[in-house]
Amino acid sequence: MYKQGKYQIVSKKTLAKGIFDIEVLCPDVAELAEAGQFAQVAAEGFFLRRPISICDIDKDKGTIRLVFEIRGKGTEKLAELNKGQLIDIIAPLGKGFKVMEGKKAICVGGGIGVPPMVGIAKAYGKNAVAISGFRNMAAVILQEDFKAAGVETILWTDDGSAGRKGFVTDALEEQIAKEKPDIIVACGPMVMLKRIADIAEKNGIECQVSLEQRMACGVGACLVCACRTVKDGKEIHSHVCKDGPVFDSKEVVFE
Amino acid sequence: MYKQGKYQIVSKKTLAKGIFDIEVLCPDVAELAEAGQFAQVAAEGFFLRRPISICDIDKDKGTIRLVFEIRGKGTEKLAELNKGQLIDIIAPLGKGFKVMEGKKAICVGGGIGVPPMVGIAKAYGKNAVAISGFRNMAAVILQEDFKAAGVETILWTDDGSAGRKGFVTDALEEQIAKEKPDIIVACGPMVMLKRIADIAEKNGIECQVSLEQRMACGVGACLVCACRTVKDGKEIHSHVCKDGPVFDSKEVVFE
Amino acid sequence: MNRLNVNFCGVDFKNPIVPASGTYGYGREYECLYPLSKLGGISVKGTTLHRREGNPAPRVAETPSGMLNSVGLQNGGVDKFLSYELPNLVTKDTRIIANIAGSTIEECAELAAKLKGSDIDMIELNISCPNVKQGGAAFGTDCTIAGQVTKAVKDNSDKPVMVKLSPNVTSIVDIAKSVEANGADAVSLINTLLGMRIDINTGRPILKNNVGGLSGPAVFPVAVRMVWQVANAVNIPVCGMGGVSTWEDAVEIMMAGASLVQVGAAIFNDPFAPVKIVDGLQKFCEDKGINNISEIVGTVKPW
Amino acid sequence: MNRLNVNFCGVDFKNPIVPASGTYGYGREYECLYPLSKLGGISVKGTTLHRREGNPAPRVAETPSGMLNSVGLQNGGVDKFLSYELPNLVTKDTRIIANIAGSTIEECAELAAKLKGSDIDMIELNISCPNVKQGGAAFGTDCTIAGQVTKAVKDNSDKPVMVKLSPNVTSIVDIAKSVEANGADAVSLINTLLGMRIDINTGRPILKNNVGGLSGPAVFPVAVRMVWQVANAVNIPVCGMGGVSTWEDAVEIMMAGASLVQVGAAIFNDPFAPVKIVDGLQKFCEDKGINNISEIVGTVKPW
Ligand SMILES: Cc1cc2nc3c(=O)[nH]c(=O)nc-3n(C[C@H](O)[C@H](O)[C@H](O)COP(=O)(O)OP(=O)(O)OC[C@H]3O[C@@H](n4cnc5c(N)ncnc54)[C@H](O)[C@@H]3O)c2cc1C
Ligand SMILES: Cc1cc2nc3c(=O)[nH]c(=O)nc-3n(C[C@H](O)[C@H](O)[C@H](O)COP(=O)(O)OP(=O)(O)OC[C@H]3O[C@@H](n4cnc5c(N)ncnc54)[C@H](O)[C@@H]3O)c2cc1C
Ligand SMILES: Cc1cc2nc3c(=O)[nH]c(=O)nc-3n(C[C@H](O)[C@H](O)[C@H](O)COP(=O)(O)O)c2cc1C
Ligand SMILES: Cc1cc2nc3c(=O)[nH]c(=O)nc-3n(C[C@H](O)[C@H](O)[C@H](O)COP(=O)(O)O)c2cc1C
Ligand code: FES
Ligand code: FES
Repeated sequence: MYKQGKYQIVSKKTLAKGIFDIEVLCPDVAELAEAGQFAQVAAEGFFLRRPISICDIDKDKGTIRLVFEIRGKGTEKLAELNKGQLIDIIAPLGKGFKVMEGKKAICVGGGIGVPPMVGIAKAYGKNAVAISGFRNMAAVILQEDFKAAGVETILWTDDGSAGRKGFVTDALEEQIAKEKPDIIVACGPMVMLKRIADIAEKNGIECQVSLEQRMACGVGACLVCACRTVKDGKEIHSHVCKDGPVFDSKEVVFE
Repeated sequence: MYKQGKYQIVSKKTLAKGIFDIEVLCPDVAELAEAGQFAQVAAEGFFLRRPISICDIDKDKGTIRLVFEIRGKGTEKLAELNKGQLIDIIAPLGKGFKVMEGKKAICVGGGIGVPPMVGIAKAYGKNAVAISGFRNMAAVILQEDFKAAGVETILWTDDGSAGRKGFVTDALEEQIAKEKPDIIVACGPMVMLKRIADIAEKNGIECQVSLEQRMACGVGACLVCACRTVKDGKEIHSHVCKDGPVFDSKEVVFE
Repeated sequence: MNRLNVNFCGVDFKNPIVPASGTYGYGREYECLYPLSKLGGISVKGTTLHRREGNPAPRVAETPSGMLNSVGLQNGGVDKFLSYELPNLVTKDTRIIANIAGSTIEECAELAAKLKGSDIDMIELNISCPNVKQGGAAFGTDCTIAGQVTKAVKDNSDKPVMVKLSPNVTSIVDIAKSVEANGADAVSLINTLLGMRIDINTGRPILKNNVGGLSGPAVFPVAVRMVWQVANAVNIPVCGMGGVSTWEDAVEIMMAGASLVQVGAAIFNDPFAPVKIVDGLQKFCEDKGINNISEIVGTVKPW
Repeated sequence: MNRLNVNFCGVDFKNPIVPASGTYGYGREYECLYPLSKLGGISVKGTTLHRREGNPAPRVAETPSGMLNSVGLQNGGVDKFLSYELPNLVTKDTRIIANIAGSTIEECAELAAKLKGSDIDMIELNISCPNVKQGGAAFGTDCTIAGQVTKAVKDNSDKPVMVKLSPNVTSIVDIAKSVEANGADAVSLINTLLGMRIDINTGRPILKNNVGGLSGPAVFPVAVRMVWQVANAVNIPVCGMGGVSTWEDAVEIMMAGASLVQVGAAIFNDPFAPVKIVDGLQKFCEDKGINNISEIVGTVKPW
């Protein structure tokens, strides 16, 4: 169940250089949305829509937040949108993260993989630890959002200019050693996800990862967004937009 | 000699339903421009530029005026441009009307063919009579501009809802009978131009007409804007953007 | 008054707008936006004899006013289609066009045989998929083979058979005539134009398959030209597609000679595109006093 | 340091960017914007043996991200080219590619002979114009004839001969191989794709010629694919074109295999396009530490 429409942007913020946070008033979408789902966003002048994760959902206000980085011409166009203007989205799409009442979660985000962690960390609230990794201090975003929701935050950067120096995978191992969670959820580059999946498996922890793939329809109809998964011991092509973007890490065939 | 650039729109007016008048600050273009020349205007999201006549030139202010009607998707996009925004034009292009010091001119415009008459009528000033024809009262535009320049205006509409009822060609014959001019200049639908050319020839008056044709480059390089003309007794394909848009009516082969 | 009903190969479509094969799945994903009964029909995802996993990803690349795809006919196979998709589709009050593709002539014949007696309304025989190694474009670019496949399917089918042509040929008219001569009840065109995009940062093709099929508004002028040429050369009806995204495009390709129109890639941009086109065509007929949209088919007057 | 100079068929171009034939006249119209010496060369408007008036107007129709044209080789004839255009062009410090087209093989040979000893740097033999009744596409879609025309021109020429191929074929590789076998020093591709637009208000084709050639960004993915296929199949250099409008596009088509790049329809949108592309390529080389742009030619690594 999803909607398509042009919705008003009620706020726009710049979180870091080239990274924008827009809040969209779309009560029907917000009502349906779950953490980990995404929106297909139309960029004027471009044929295909851009998939952007739903960073956060406010069902009372009827808004969702989209946090995105300029990566090419389409996101550059999206960045031109301002408060008061309309944004054309199809949302909410795909399968979100599992929320298990009373269980403990570690939410690991790398770079622009951090935004989708906000919604799910909030859902776990005090039971969540958010591990975020960024290139450097200038790229750090969204830490206040986690804190405001009572989520413990652990920040690492590649160059140590903010938080600790190193990779989130190291942070994750440390944290597991401290307190083993019931579930790990993660979003970021494929190499990072693969490492996290390995760590989860080694420690016998359930793990969900959010994947990316180039998309067209975004709803499961065109089959372009294939990803290799294992079902019943057989390798098949699943589809990121419909079967994911969130997958059980054991299902995913990391190249 | 022409320029290409993004220039600021310093004023925008709606002259009639779907007809807009924009004034563009482009001193280098205004400096070069002559009445009857045109601009190739870029419409965002469209591949080809739209040719629009230069309605009027203010060399002191460094501005030109473009008056255009929404005819399709491209002009619809142009109509969205507002004061303060930039417009991408290549101008001035083509050959304008002849200005003969101290000679008398009748300037005949039909519908959206009236705008290019403003600049040339002004050049003849008190020696010009501007005959304008429109569908009806609601479509009447630019009459005050002629008057402000001391040009005598004669207004006819198809349905008689403003000025006299009938066609500009009848108005032209009446006016010639009253006072024979040295030159007739005209812009409007092909059928009208053909009739005017006939009238001019019958009365032995020099006549210049401004033609339209679909264009690509606008500067004479691509040869798409062909029109049939006679040169040295031989019929050839001339090009509206470079050899025109203003042609001696005797050269033009009207279909 | 519905002015849009058309009869195509003896099948009544309530309107001429059909989502194109491969761009609409089996309709399930769009039902939450509008009832499928608004559509003239659905050309389902290309079906093969056996389940296929398709090509590796990425399978899509954006292009100016269009896109490339290299799905490579991923589908669950004809048995799954018959047992799982078709029973659902028949309840949707819309026409069902089974798009089929085989790697060999025999496979195509077998596919057609499997669909015998089923509730599908028509077969669309895809001999033009650029994304598979066997069959596909290899069939659609050779007059003789195109004719043979057509005949094999016709001989094994109890449904009208429409053959889907490739635009990647010197003369689409020759292929169209060959499939007509071999019994095709209609032709549909165009499938995608073969294209390529390269990521200049990595120096690698964006598609894992290196090349893929171009569709979307970019190809519309090619589609109109080919529909016009083919409609003037054959005596069977033409289903037109390729870049149609507005009702104006639908009118244009119908004037060129298409009696039925498929809408593909435009759906990715706007999932409501097919129903907006239906509504636009209905209004167009009303405004122009056209009693039935079929009246405009092939009416373009060349200079 | 100029990192853009390329040697193409023994001719030194100061950079690989050349306005495409028919889109830039003889350069006269753009000189007031920038000196022609900024360009690698100019492929001049298609030249025929005798003056041609071309097709009736309208000769252009807009399409999504592109355009159709049906100019039909209007030009003043080869004698006027030699006496009027060439003497002017030789003063411009840029390479001159004479684009020629004939209605018969003999005419092509005669044209080449006329250019013998002249100051042009190369011949581009157009066997792919979709807008003329004789010659044109009829030559470019048949391997045998394509080879024969090539040979006839080569036999009568003292310049490197580049043959311009049509994309409206089943296998552009076959045509490319045939012209290579017959002595072509290079191939250039793509010419325009045949397309059509209809004015739905009048029910008539927008082009007086009914059909015309599609160019502009819309065709870019087709051009990249064809350049890649051809570059991998022949041993002569490839001049790539078709929808190139930015320096990124130029890099992409060069990675696909083009050593020289022509820029056409993009100029109508932005007359500065060719020089912007030159500047962009230079900066690209500097940023990436590429000593000469030729290093990227054909470097795409297929999956
Ligand atoms: C499920 C999902 C969720 C995402 N969530 C976010 C998010 O919350 N914030 C964010 O900044 N980015 C997110 N992305 C990545 C985002 O979609 C791309 O950065 C964006 O599409 C790039 O578009 P562009 O026009 O700037 O780049 P271009 O390279 O110009 O785009 C060209 C084409 O490639 C596609 N493309 C390029 N990179 C990617 C990519 N990484 N993933 C998918 N398609 C791509 C584009 O959509 C477009 O079709 C997400 C991707 C997916 C699949
Ligand atoms: C020399 C010249 C001067 C002109 N001056 C004016 C003017 O001052 N005011 C004004 O309102 N209009 C003028 N026109 C007409 C104007 O160019 C068209 O109305 C406009 O191009 C239509 O664009 P569109 O996108 O709205 O229509 P569409 O039909 O969507 O355009 C599709 C394509 O057809 C071309 N086209 C359509 N109609 C015409 C036409 N009549 N002439 C040339 N190309 C056309 C467009 O440029 C575009 O390439 C002039 C035309 C020419 C040739
Ligand atoms: C993602 C995708 C998948 C496709 N799959 C098929 C298919 O399975 N069978 C088929 O005959 N055509 C297939 N096509 C081609 C379309 O049906 C259609 O012929 C083509 O896309 C041109 O139409 P369009 O420009 O409206 O998309 C596919 C096209 C796309 C974009
Ligand atoms: C208006 C126009 C005229 C053309 N005339 C010629 C010509 O005379 N000879 C030729 O070989 N190609 C001609 N072409 C084709 C171009 O040279 C080029 O091959 C084609 O347009 C694709 O490149 P583009 O997409 O960059 O325009 C013409 C193209 C256009 C748009
Ligand atoms: S994007 Fe169409 S199926 Fe996933
Ligand atoms: S529009 Fe190019 S020559 Fe006139």
